[in-house]
Amino acid sequence: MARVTVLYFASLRDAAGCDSESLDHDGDLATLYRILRARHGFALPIERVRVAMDGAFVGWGDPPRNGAEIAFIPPVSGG
Amino acid sequence: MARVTVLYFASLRDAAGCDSESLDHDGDLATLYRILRARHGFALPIERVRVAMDGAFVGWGDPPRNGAEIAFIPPVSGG
Amino acid sequence: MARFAIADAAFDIAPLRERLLRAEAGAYASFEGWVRNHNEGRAATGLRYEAYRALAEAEGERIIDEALERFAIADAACVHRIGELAVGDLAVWVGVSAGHRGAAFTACRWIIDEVKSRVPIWKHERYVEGDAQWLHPQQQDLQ
Amino acid sequence: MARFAIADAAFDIAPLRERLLRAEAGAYASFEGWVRNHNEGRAATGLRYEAYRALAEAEGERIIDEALERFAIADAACVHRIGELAVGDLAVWVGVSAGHRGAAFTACRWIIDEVKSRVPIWKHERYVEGDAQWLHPQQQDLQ
Repeated sequence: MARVTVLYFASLRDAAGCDSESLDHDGDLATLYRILRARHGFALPIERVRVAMDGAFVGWGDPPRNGAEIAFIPPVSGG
Repeated sequence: MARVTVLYFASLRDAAGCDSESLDHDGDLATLYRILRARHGFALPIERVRVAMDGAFVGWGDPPRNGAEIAFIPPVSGG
Repeated sequence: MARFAIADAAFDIAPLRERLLRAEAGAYASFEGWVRNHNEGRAATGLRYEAYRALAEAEGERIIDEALERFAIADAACVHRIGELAVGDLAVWVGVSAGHRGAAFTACRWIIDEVKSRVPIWKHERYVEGDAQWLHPQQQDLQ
Repeated sequence: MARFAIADAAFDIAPLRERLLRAEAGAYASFEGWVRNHNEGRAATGLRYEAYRALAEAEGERIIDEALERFAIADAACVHRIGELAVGDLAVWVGVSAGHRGAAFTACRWIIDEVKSRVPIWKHERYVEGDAQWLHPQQQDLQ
Protein backbone atom coordinates (compact mmCIF):
# COMPACT_ATOMS: atom_id res chain seq x y z
CA MET A 1 0.00 0.00 0.00
CA ALA A 2 1.47 3.38 -1.08
CA ARG A 3 0.30 6.89 -0.30
CA VAL A 4 0.47 8.91 -3.56
CA THR A 5 -0.46 12.33 -4.85
CA VAL A 6 -2.00 12.29 -8.34
CA LEU A 7 -1.76 15.39 -10.59
CA TYR A 8 -4.39 16.09 -13.26
CA PHE A 9 -3.92 18.20 -16.36
CA ALA A 10 -6.08 19.49 -19.21
CA SER A 11 -9.19 17.38 -19.90
CA LEU A 12 -8.33 15.02 -17.04
CA ARG A 13 -8.41 17.92 -14.59
CA ASP A 14 -11.72 19.14 -15.97
CA ALA A 15 -13.17 15.64 -15.55
CA ALA A 16 -11.71 15.14 -12.05
CA GLY A 17 -12.79 18.63 -10.97
CA CYS A 18 -9.48 19.15 -9.16
CA ASP A 19 -5.74 19.72 -9.82
CA SER A 20 -4.61 16.84 -7.63
CA GLU A 21 -5.70 14.37 -5.00
CA SER A 22 -3.98 12.13 -2.46
CA LEU A 23 -4.93 8.52 -2.01
CA ASP A 24 -3.68 5.06 -0.97
CA HIS A 25 -3.07 2.54 -3.75
CA ASP A 26 -2.10 -1.10 -3.90
CA GLY A 27 -1.03 -2.25 -7.39
CA ASP A 28 0.71 -0.86 -10.45
CA LEU A 29 0.16 2.48 -12.16
CA ALA A 30 -2.07 0.99 -14.85
CA THR A 31 -4.48 -0.23 -12.16
CA LEU A 32 -4.38 3.20 -10.53
CA TYR A 33 -5.36 4.87 -13.83
CA ARG A 34 -8.19 2.40 -14.43
CA ILE A 35 -9.61 2.97 -10.92
CA LEU A 36 -9.45 6.76 -11.28
CA ARG A 37 -10.78 6.68 -14.84
CA ALA A 38 -13.86 4.80 -13.59
CA ARG A 39 -14.26 7.18 -10.64
CA HIS A 40 -13.95 10.45 -12.60
CA GLY A 41 -15.18 9.35 -16.02
CA PHE A 42 -11.98 10.15 -17.97
CA ALA A 43 -12.70 9.91 -21.70
CA LEU A 44 -9.14 8.85 -22.60
CA PRO A 45 -8.31 5.12 -22.65
CA ILE A 46 -4.99 4.17 -21.07
CA GLU A 47 -3.45 3.56 -24.51
CA ARG A 48 -3.56 7.32 -25.18
CA VAL A 49 -2.13 8.38 -21.81
CA ARG A 50 1.45 8.32 -20.48
CA VAL A 51 2.43 8.32 -16.83
CA ALA A 52 5.18 10.11 -14.91
CA MET A 53 6.39 9.63 -11.36
CA ASP A 54 8.30 12.33 -9.47
CA GLY A 55 8.97 14.30 -12.63
CA ALA A 56 10.12 11.52 -14.98
CA PHE A 57 8.22 9.30 -17.42
CA VAL A 58 7.83 5.72 -16.13
CA GLY A 59 6.16 2.50 -17.30
CA TRP A 60 2.55 1.57 -16.53
CA GLY A 61 3.73 -1.69 -14.92
CA ASP A 62 5.75 0.16 -12.26
CA PRO A 63 4.36 0.23 -8.73
CA PRO A 64 4.08 3.68 -7.16
CA ARG A 65 6.65 4.54 -4.49
CA ASN A 66 5.24 5.62 -1.14
CA GLY A 67 4.95 9.41 -1.13
CA ALA A 68 5.32 9.63 -4.92
CA GLU A 69 3.84 12.34 -7.13
CA ILE A 70 2.08 10.64 -10.05
CA ALA A 71 1.04 12.55 -13.18
CA PHE A 72 -1.18 11.19 -15.94
CA ILE A 73 -0.12 12.79 -19.22
CA PRO A 74 -2.90 13.04 -21.82
CA PRO A 75 -1.86 13.54 -25.47
CA VAL A 76 0.09 16.80 -25.61
CA SER A 77 -0.74 19.73 -27.88
CA GLY A 78 2.01 22.31 -27.48
CA GLY A 79 3.70 24.12 -30.33
CA MET B 1 28.09 45.57 -85.92
CA ALA B 2 26.71 46.62 -82.51
CA ARG B 3 28.01 49.15 -80.02
CA VAL B 4 27.82 47.55 -76.54
CA THR B 5 28.85 48.31 -72.98
CA VAL B 6 30.30 45.35 -71.12
CA LEU B 7 30.12 45.18 -67.29
CA TYR B 8 32.71 43.25 -65.28
CA PHE B 9 32.24 41.83 -61.79
CA ALA B 10 34.39 40.11 -59.17
CA SER B 11 37.42 38.26 -60.62
CA LEU B 12 36.54 39.39 -64.15
CA ARG B 13 36.75 43.01 -63.07
CA ASP B 14 40.08 42.42 -61.35
CA ALA B 15 41.43 40.80 -64.54
CA ALA B 16 40.02 43.48 -66.85
CA GLY B 17 41.23 46.26 -64.58
CA CYS B 18 37.97 48.18 -65.06
CA ASP B 19 34.25 48.06 -64.16
CA SER B 20 33.07 48.35 -67.75
CA GLU B 21 34.13 49.14 -71.27
CA SER B 22 32.40 50.09 -74.52
CA LEU B 23 33.24 48.45 -77.81
CA ASP B 24 31.90 47.44 -81.23
CA HIS B 25 31.17 43.78 -81.80
CA ASP B 26 30.09 41.67 -84.76
CA GLY B 27 28.89 38.16 -83.75
CA ASP B 28 27.15 36.43 -80.88
CA LEU B 29 27.76 36.84 -77.16
CA ALA B 30 29.89 33.69 -76.96
CA THR B 31 32.31 35.19 -79.48
CA LEU B 32 32.35 38.44 -77.53
CA TYR B 33 33.32 36.59 -74.33
CA ARG B 34 36.07 34.63 -76.10
CA ILE B 35 37.56 37.81 -77.58
CA LEU B 36 37.51 39.60 -74.23
CA ARG B 37 38.79 36.54 -72.37
CA ALA B 38 41.82 36.45 -74.66
CA ARG B 39 42.35 40.21 -74.34
CA HIS B 40 42.10 40.38 -70.50
CA GLY B 41 43.24 36.89 -69.54
CA PHE B 42 40.04 35.81 -67.75
CA ALA B 43 40.65 32.53 -65.91
CA LEU B 44 37.05 31.34 -66.23
CA PRO B 45 36.10 29.27 -69.30
CA ILE B 46 32.79 30.17 -70.92
CA GLU B 47 31.16 27.02 -69.50
CA ARG B 48 31.37 28.53 -66.01
CA VAL B 49 30.04 31.97 -66.95
CA ARG B 50 26.49 33.16 -67.67
CA VAL B 51 25.58 36.23 -69.67
CA ALA B 52 22.93 38.91 -69.19
CA MET B 53 21.77 41.65 -71.56
CA ASP B 54 19.99 44.77 -70.30
CA GLY B 55 19.32 43.24 -66.90
CA ALA B 56 18.04 39.79 -67.91
CA PHE B 57 19.81 36.47 -68.44
CA VAL B 58 20.12 35.55 -72.14
CA GLY B 59 21.66 32.76 -74.22
CA TRP B 60 25.24 32.77 -75.49
CA GLY B 61 24.00 32.36 -79.04
CA ASP B 62 22.11 35.65 -78.96
CA PRO B 63 23.56 38.59 -80.89
CA PRO B 64 24.00 41.79 -78.87
CA ARG B 65 21.51 44.58 -79.59
CA ASN B 66 23.00 47.90 -80.57
CA GLY B 67 23.42 50.00 -77.40
CA ALA B 68 22.97 46.97 -75.10
CA GLU B 69 24.50 46.58 -71.64
CA ILE B 70 26.14 43.15 -71.47
CA ALA B 71 27.18 41.55 -68.18
CA PHE B 72 29.30 38.43 -67.83
CA ILE B 73 28.23 36.62 -64.66
CA PRO B 74 30.96 34.49 -63.07
CA PRO B 75 29.86 31.76 -60.62
CA VAL B 76 28.01 33.49 -57.79
CA SER B 77 28.90 33.18 -54.10
CA GLY B 78 26.25 35.03 -52.14
CA GLY B 79 24.57 33.71 -49.00
CA MET C 1 21.82 28.35 -18.40
CA ALA C 2 18.80 26.29 -19.46
CA ARG C 3 18.35 25.94 -23.23
CA PHE C 4 14.65 25.12 -22.91
CA ALA C 5 12.31 27.38 -20.99
CA ILE C 6 8.63 27.79 -20.23
CA ALA C 7 7.52 31.44 -20.29
CA ASP C 8 4.33 32.59 -18.58
CA ALA C 9 4.37 35.98 -20.33
CA ALA C 10 5.34 37.34 -23.75
CA PHE C 11 9.10 37.11 -24.32
CA ASP C 12 11.69 38.79 -26.55
CA ILE C 13 13.39 36.70 -29.21
CA ALA C 14 16.35 39.07 -29.77
CA PRO C 15 18.39 38.20 -26.62
CA LEU C 16 17.70 34.47 -27.13
CA ARG C 17 18.97 34.64 -30.71
CA GLU C 18 21.97 36.68 -29.54
CA ARG C 19 23.11 33.88 -27.23
CA LEU C 20 23.30 31.47 -30.19
CA LEU C 21 25.74 33.62 -32.22
CA ARG C 22 29.17 32.02 -32.69
CA ALA C 23 32.19 33.21 -34.69
CA GLU C 24 32.49 29.69 -36.16
CA ALA C 25 28.77 29.37 -37.00
CA GLY C 26 27.71 30.58 -40.44
CA ALA C 27 24.08 29.48 -40.30
CA TYR C 28 21.08 30.13 -38.09
CA ALA C 29 17.62 28.64 -38.55
CA SER C 30 14.64 29.53 -36.43
CA PHE C 31 11.01 28.58 -36.12
CA GLU C 32 8.12 30.42 -34.52
CA GLY C 33 4.63 29.11 -33.85
CA TRP C 34 1.96 31.81 -33.80
CA VAL C 35 -1.65 31.54 -32.63
CA ARG C 36 -3.84 31.27 -35.74
CA ASN C 37 -7.37 32.57 -36.19
CA HIS C 38 -8.57 29.07 -37.11
CA ASN C 39 -7.80 25.43 -36.43
CA GLU C 40 -9.20 22.33 -38.12
CA GLY C 41 -11.86 24.38 -39.86
CA ARG C 42 -13.11 26.30 -36.82
CA ALA C 43 -12.64 30.04 -36.22
CA ALA C 44 -10.65 30.54 -33.03
CA THR C 45 -10.46 33.64 -30.83
CA GLY C 46 -7.52 32.60 -28.68
CA LEU C 47 -6.19 29.86 -26.46
CA ARG C 48 -4.62 28.92 -23.20
CA TYR C 49 -1.53 26.74 -22.83
CA GLU C 50 -1.01 24.75 -19.67
CA ALA C 51 2.13 22.77 -18.79
CA TYR C 52 3.25 20.22 -16.26
CA ARG C 53 6.09 22.60 -15.72
CA ALA C 54 8.75 20.48 -13.96
CA LEU C 55 8.44 17.64 -16.46
CA ALA C 56 8.07 19.99 -19.45
CA GLU C 57 11.33 21.74 -18.57
CA ALA C 58 13.18 18.46 -18.05
CA GLU C 59 11.80 16.92 -21.26
CA GLY C 60 12.47 20.09 -23.28
CA GLU C 61 16.07 20.15 -22.04
CA ARG C 62 16.47 16.48 -23.03
CA ILE C 63 15.25 17.31 -26.55
CA ILE C 64 17.86 20.06 -26.94
CA ASP C 65 20.59 17.77 -25.55
CA GLU C 66 19.59 15.05 -28.03
CA ALA C 67 19.64 17.57 -30.90
CA LEU C 68 23.17 18.66 -29.95
CA GLU C 69 24.27 15.01 -30.10
CA ARG C 70 22.42 14.07 -33.29
CA PHE C 71 23.23 17.06 -35.52
CA ALA C 72 26.36 19.05 -36.42
CA ILE C 73 25.11 22.22 -34.72
CA ALA C 74 26.77 24.82 -32.51
CA ASP C 75 23.89 25.59 -30.15
CA ALA C 76 20.10 25.46 -29.87
CA ALA C 77 17.35 26.83 -27.66
CA CYS C 78 13.57 26.75 -27.33
CA VAL C 79 11.00 28.75 -25.36
CA HIS C 80 7.32 27.81 -25.09
CA ARG C 81 4.58 30.12 -23.79
CA ILE C 82 1.94 29.10 -21.30
CA GLY C 83 -1.11 31.08 -20.13
CA GLU C 84 -3.63 33.07 -22.16
CA LEU C 85 -2.72 33.88 -25.78
CA ALA C 86 -4.53 35.89 -28.44
CA VAL C 87 -4.51 35.41 -32.22
CA GLY C 88 -1.09 36.47 -33.56
CA ASP C 89 0.74 35.89 -30.26
CA LEU C 90 3.99 33.96 -30.27
CA ALA C 91 3.43 30.47 -28.82
CA VAL C 92 6.82 28.83 -29.32
CA TRP C 93 10.26 29.77 -30.60
CA VAL C 94 13.16 27.50 -31.65
CA GLY C 95 16.61 28.77 -32.70
CA VAL C 96 19.62 26.77 -33.93
CA SER C 97 23.11 27.92 -34.93
CA ALA C 98 25.45 25.72 -36.97
CA GLY C 99 28.45 25.75 -39.25
CA HIS C 100 26.27 24.98 -42.27
CA ARG C 101 22.64 25.52 -43.16
CA GLY C 102 21.67 21.89 -43.73
CA ALA C 103 22.23 20.92 -40.09
CA ALA C 104 20.64 24.16 -38.84
CA PHE C 105 17.40 23.52 -40.76
CA THR C 106 17.24 19.80 -39.96
CA ALA C 107 17.84 20.28 -36.24
CA CYS C 108 15.38 23.17 -36.00
CA ARG C 109 12.64 21.08 -37.63
CA TRP C 110 13.49 18.07 -35.47
CA ILE C 111 13.32 20.08 -32.25
CA ILE C 112 9.90 21.59 -32.94
CA ASP C 113 8.56 18.16 -33.99
CA GLU C 114 9.85 16.58 -30.77
CA VAL C 115 8.54 19.44 -28.61
CA LYS C 116 5.09 19.06 -30.14
CA SER C 117 5.00 15.31 -29.61
CA ARG C 118 6.78 14.90 -26.24
CA VAL C 119 6.63 17.96 -24.00
CA PRO C 120 3.69 17.98 -21.56
CA ILE C 121 1.95 21.15 -22.70
CA TRP C 122 -1.74 21.29 -23.57
CA LYS C 123 -3.73 23.73 -25.67
CA HIS C 124 -7.20 24.87 -24.63
CA GLU C 125 -8.78 26.51 -27.66
CA ARG C 126 -11.63 29.05 -27.64
CA TYR C 127 -13.95 29.45 -30.63
CA VAL C 128 -16.01 32.34 -31.96
CA GLU C 129 -19.20 30.41 -31.09
CA GLY C 130 -18.21 30.72 -27.42
CA ASP C 131 -17.26 27.10 -26.70
CA ALA C 132 -13.78 25.82 -25.91
CA GLN C 133 -11.94 22.51 -25.73
CA TRP C 134 -8.71 20.83 -24.77
CA LEU C 135 -6.80 19.45 -27.74
CA HIS C 136 -5.53 15.89 -27.31
CA PRO C 137 -4.38 15.00 -30.82
CA GLN C 138 -3.77 11.50 -32.09
CA GLN C 139 -0.05 10.99 -32.82
CA GLN C 140 -0.70 11.00 -36.59
CA ASP C 141 -2.38 14.44 -36.35
CA LEU C 142 0.81 16.07 -35.17
CA GLN C 143 2.55 16.49 -38.53
CA MET D 1 6.78 46.54 -51.79
CA ALA D 2 9.70 44.43 -52.94
CA ARG D 3 10.09 41.09 -51.15
CA PHE D 4 13.77 40.78 -52.06
CA ALA D 5 16.21 43.55 -51.28
CA ILE D 6 19.92 44.30 -51.43
CA ALA D 7 21.15 46.22 -48.36
CA ASP D 8 24.40 48.18 -48.41
CA ALA D 9 24.44 48.60 -44.63
CA ALA D 10 23.45 46.52 -41.57
CA PHE D 11 19.67 46.05 -41.39
CA ASP D 12 17.10 45.21 -38.71
CA ILE D 13 15.29 41.89 -38.96
CA ALA D 14 12.39 42.83 -36.62
CA PRO D 15 10.38 45.04 -39.05
CA LEU D 16 10.96 42.53 -41.89
CA ARG D 17 9.62 39.68 -39.76
CA GLU D 18 6.71 41.88 -38.65
CA ARG D 19 5.54 42.30 -42.24
CA LEU D 20 5.19 38.51 -42.60
CA LEU D 21 2.79 38.09 -39.65
CA ARG D 22 -0.69 36.92 -40.66
CA ALA D 23 -3.70 36.01 -38.51
CA GLU D 24 -4.12 32.87 -40.62
CA ALA D 25 -0.45 31.85 -40.49
CA GLY D 26 0.59 29.63 -37.59
CA ALA D 27 4.17 29.01 -38.64
CA TYR D 28 7.23 31.12 -39.38
CA ALA D 29 10.63 29.80 -40.42
CA SER D 30 13.67 31.97 -40.91
CA PHE D 31 17.27 31.58 -41.96
CA GLU D 32 20.25 33.83 -41.35
CA GLY D 33 23.71 33.54 -42.86
CA TRP D 34 26.47 34.98 -40.69
CA VAL D 35 30.09 35.70 -41.64
CA ARG D 36 32.22 32.90 -40.19
CA ASN D 37 35.79 33.13 -38.93
CA HIS D 38 36.87 30.39 -41.34
CA ASN D 39 35.98 28.97 -44.75
CA GLU D 40 37.25 25.80 -46.42
CA GLY D 41 39.97 25.40 -43.82
CA ARG D 42 41.32 28.97 -43.93
CA ALA D 43 40.98 31.54 -41.12
CA ALA D 44 39.06 34.55 -42.41
CA THR D 45 39.00 38.08 -41.06
CA GLY D 46 36.07 39.40 -43.05
CA LEU D 47 34.70 39.77 -46.53
CA ARG D 48 33.15 42.03 -49.09
CA TYR D 49 30.00 41.23 -51.05
CA GLU D 50 29.47 42.78 -54.44
CA ALA D 51 26.28 42.52 -56.52
CA TYR D 52 25.12 43.27 -60.03
CA ARG D 53 22.37 45.12 -58.30
CA ALA D 54 19.67 45.49 -60.96
CA LEU D 55 19.85 41.84 -61.97
CA ALA D 56 20.24 40.63 -58.37
CA GLU D 57 17.06 42.43 -57.33
CA ALA D 58 15.11 41.10 -60.33
CA GLU D 59 16.38 37.53 -59.86
CA GLY D 60 15.77 37.62 -56.10
CA GLU D 61 12.21 38.80 -56.67
CA ARG D 62 11.66 35.97 -59.17
CA ILE D 63 12.84 33.45 -56.56
CA ILE D 64 10.32 34.72 -54.00
CA ASP D 65 7.56 34.71 -56.62
CA GLU D 66 8.41 31.12 -57.53
CA ALA D 67 8.39 30.10 -53.85
CA LEU D 68 4.92 31.64 -53.41
CA GLU D 69 3.71 29.53 -56.35
CA ARG D 70 5.45 26.28 -55.39
CA PHE D 71 4.71 26.11 -51.66
CA ALA D 72 1.63 26.57 -49.45
CA ILE D 73 3.00 29.68 -47.77
CA ALA D 74 1.47 33.02 -46.79
CA ASP D 75 4.42 35.31 -47.51
CA ALA D 76 8.21 35.33 -47.83
CA ALA D 77 11.04 37.83 -47.97
CA CYS D 78 14.82 37.96 -48.28
CA VAL D 79 17.48 40.63 -47.76
CA HIS D 80 21.14 40.23 -48.76
CA ARG D 81 23.96 42.48 -47.59
CA ILE D 82 26.62 43.93 -49.87
CA GLY D 83 29.76 45.88 -48.93
CA GLU D 84 32.31 45.21 -46.17
CA LEU D 85 31.36 42.67 -43.50
CA ALA D 86 33.20 41.50 -40.38
CA VAL D 87 33.08 38.07 -38.70
CA GLY D 88 29.68 37.64 -37.01
CA ASP D 89 27.89 40.14 -39.28
CA LEU D 90 24.58 39.19 -40.83
CA ALA D 91 25.04 38.46 -44.54
CA VAL D 92 21.60 37.23 -45.57
CA TRP D 93 18.16 36.80 -44.01
CA VAL D 94 15.18 34.77 -45.27
CA GLY D 95 11.75 34.71 -43.58
CA VAL D 96 8.66 32.67 -44.52
CA SER D 97 5.18 32.59 -42.94
CA ALA D 98 2.75 29.75 -43.61
CA GLY D 99 -0.29 27.97 -42.26
CA HIS D 100 1.81 24.96 -41.28
CA ARG D 101 5.45 24.41 -40.40
CA GLY D 102 6.27 21.88 -43.12
CA ALA D 103 5.75 24.39 -45.92
CA ALA D 104 7.47 27.18 -43.96
CA PHE D 105 10.66 25.11 -43.48
CA THR D 106 10.70 23.72 -47.03
CA ALA D 107 10.17 27.11 -48.68
CA CYS D 108 12.75 28.83 -46.44
CA ARG D 109 15.37 26.23 -47.32
CA TRP D 110 14.47 26.39 -51.01
CA ILE D 111 14.76 30.18 -51.13
CA ILE D 112 18.23 30.33 -49.55
CA ASP D 113 19.44 27.51 -51.85
CA GLU D 114 18.15 29.37 -54.93
CA VAL D 115 19.58 32.70 -53.76
CA LYS D 116 23.00 31.11 -53.30
CA SER D 117 22.97 29.48 -56.71
CA ARG D 118 21.23 32.13 -58.89
CA VAL D 119 21.52 35.68 -57.57
CA PRO D 120 24.52 37.62 -58.97
CA ILE D 121 26.33 38.37 -55.72
CA TRP D 122 30.02 37.61 -55.19
CA LYS D 123 32.06 37.13 -52.04
CA HIS D 124 35.57 38.54 -51.72
CA GLU D 125 37.16 36.86 -48.71
CA ARG D 126 40.09 38.19 -46.66
CA TYR D 127 42.37 35.84 -44.72
CA VAL D 128 44.52 36.26 -41.61
CA GLU D 129 47.63 35.82 -43.76
CA GLY D 130 46.73 39.08 -45.52
CA ASP D 131 45.67 37.72 -48.90
CA ALA D 132 42.15 37.77 -50.35
CA GLN D 133 40.21 36.15 -53.18
CA TRP D 134 36.96 36.13 -55.06
CA LEU D 135 34.94 32.95 -54.51
CA HIS D 136 33.58 31.40 -57.70
CA PRO D 137 32.33 28.02 -56.48
CA GLN D 138 31.61 25.06 -58.70
CA GLN D 139 27.87 24.29 -58.69
CA GLN D 140 28.43 21.13 -56.60
CA ASP D 141 30.22 23.15 -53.88
CA LEU D 142 27.10 25.15 -53.13
CA GLN D 143 25.28 22.61 -50.94
